[in-house]
Amino acid sequence: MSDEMMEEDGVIKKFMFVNRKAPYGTIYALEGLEVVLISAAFEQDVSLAFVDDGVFELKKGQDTKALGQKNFSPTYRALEGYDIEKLYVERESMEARGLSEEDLLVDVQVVSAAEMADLMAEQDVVISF
Amino acid sequence: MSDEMMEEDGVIKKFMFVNRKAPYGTIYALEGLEVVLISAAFEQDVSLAFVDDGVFELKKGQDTKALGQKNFSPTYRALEGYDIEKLYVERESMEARGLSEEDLLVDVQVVSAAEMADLMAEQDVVISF
Amino acid sequence: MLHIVNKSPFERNSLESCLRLAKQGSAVLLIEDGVYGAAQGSSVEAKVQGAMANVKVYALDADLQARGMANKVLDGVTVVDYGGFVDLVAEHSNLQSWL
Amino acid sequence: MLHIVNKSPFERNSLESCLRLAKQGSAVLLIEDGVYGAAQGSSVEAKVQGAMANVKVYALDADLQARGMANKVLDGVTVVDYGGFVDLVAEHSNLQSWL
Amino acid sequence: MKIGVLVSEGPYTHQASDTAYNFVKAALDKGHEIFRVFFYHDGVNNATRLTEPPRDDRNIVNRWSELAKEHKLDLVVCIAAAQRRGIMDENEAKRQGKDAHNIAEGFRISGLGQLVEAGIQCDRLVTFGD
Amino acid sequence: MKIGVLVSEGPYTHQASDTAYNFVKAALDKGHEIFRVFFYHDGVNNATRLTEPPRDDRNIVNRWSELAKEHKLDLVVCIAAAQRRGIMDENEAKRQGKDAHNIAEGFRISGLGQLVEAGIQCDRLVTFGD
Repeated sequence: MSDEMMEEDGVIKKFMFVNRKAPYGTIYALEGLEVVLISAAFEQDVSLAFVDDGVFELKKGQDTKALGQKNFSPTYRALEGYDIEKLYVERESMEARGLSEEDLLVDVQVVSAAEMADLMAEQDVVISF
Repeated sequence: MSDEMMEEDGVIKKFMFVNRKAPYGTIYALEGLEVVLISAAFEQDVSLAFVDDGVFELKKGQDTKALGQKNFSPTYRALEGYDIEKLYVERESMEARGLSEEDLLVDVQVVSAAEMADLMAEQDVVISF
Repeated sequence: MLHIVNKSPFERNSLESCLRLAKQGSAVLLIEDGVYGAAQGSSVEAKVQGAMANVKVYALDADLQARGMANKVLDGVTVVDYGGFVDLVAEHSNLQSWL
Repeated sequence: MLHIVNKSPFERNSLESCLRLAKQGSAVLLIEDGVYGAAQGSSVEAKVQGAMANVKVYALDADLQARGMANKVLDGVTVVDYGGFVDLVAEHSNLQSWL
Repeated sequence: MKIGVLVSEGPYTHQASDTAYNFVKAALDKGHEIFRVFFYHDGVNNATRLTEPPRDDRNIVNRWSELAKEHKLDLVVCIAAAQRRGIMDENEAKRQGKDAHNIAEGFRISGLGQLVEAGIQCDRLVTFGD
Repeated sequence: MKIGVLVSEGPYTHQASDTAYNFVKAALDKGHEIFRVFFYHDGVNNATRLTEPPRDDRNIVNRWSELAKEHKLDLVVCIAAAQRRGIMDENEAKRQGKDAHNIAEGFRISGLGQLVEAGIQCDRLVTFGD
């Protein structure tokens, strides 16, 4: 890592991590979250977007005992402790999946597709999982 | 391999290889074809189904020079030499992709979804790529 | 015939293709991300419910639970564990995974 | 903004999601299996043509040629080589790959 | 009943190997015979002994090795797919002039014919993939 | 312009690594700087020297190694993703008690911070995946 470099530069960029995959079926949601956690150390302007099946990452009540995988969903609730507080969920994706805000395990901002489009367009760096 | 075992048993099963993926974007079409070629040595009752994006495997005029991958589409024309002659294309999949029989590089039987469903249901072994 | 679908119907076309090509009387087992196809209130609910007139639909419990979807399963979908998965494979004379 | 789509619109939802979330005036580059979205006469033609009122659509030549689709490209889609891909990345101040 | 299994994706990235493992265990519990587990496509990546997952995660490779030992399972890795992806046993490494090999205990490398044979010999062949 | 590249899939199975390679070559041809190529998820599998593809096929790993040598590219493999999937260099192998390593020439293993840093330092970060 390069704390010195960052201090020298003092660059703060808008990073958006776009989550479009369901958890457990593939590793992208989990390994994506690992990038998010690391990014916290770099003091950038970080936001997370949950679009399409990415909304399922935030579903309450995940229980992976019978699956034999680790339940990583509590980590989303821990993001606040890393000063990562901008979590956006696209309403259209959520509703198409039969979910509502009460189904989600963490406080998020539910935004329309048009608002999400605006948020994406104003980023410097978008990384999609 | 086990030629002896096969002769002992004399089993002839109906094998169907279901191709549902476009070529080059992923390796499944190519590695699927390798299974098909091997299966010829076992003297089974082999057929190939092309459904969904698998239809694109048979598109005429593939030219992979700029891509830097090997063009494996001529192999479909060589299947006859391996006594693999049952190639079925689902009409609905073909038409949804804007293709017609003239777009295909090898002679196939174009069948309806209902006919394809019948063909699948009468197989002993279905392997999907 | 047993059809196995492991992909989310919102992301991929495999459930749709399976339902198009599954004959009347066959069984469809939803596993992995495929279990989202068994959820109530989604945009594919009507399609899945329509299909249940022709095919029997099952969903794998471990995958439903992992995804927090166990209490959202459509009426008429039979939930099975891994042992039930094995039984379905044994009971049907042939099967197909919709990869 | 440059949006990059690499999946077949018949298999996955990524082109659809991209078009839903791409702002007016942005560019959409189709690569790999994504180039099938640029084809004439398909079931997604109308959707792509409709989108071209709002966004500029590009397709990668090497991928079109490999798939035998180079002579089936919709009017209005701009075909680019890898150098053109690089130029698109450089010309837009930000970009997103729809994985 | 005699069951064959085809695993088409590598460990961790897709759930295929997990589901296959849980299926095989359940089938053995019910007294079925697992004729063979064949690893094809990226599935060959289940057969490397060099993985070191986080301590609080399952070890997919070791789990297969242990199940194979316990139940004398035949875990077969496709040679052509393995060469493309860098899975080598000692013989293959020698033959290809490689300075290392990485195959895990309980796996063997063989030809694609072993998959077709499983289709012929088994009552059922179940595929787990992407 | 300073460009970073993220490769999220392994060689051969998905086209991601091919497209990334062709993109990087074209960017270099146009005089851009490739700040770093970061390999994450199954992308770490691009970094094994044990692959042996068919003779009439491209060698994806060697191609990256050669390009790195020619242009002094920084090819970075994520350590956590590499451990999960069995990509090891000599140090890591020693540290993990493994009896072999498999990393190819021109690749180095490092942390995820290198990806975030690329996002900060580069004018553009382009992802190639599934």
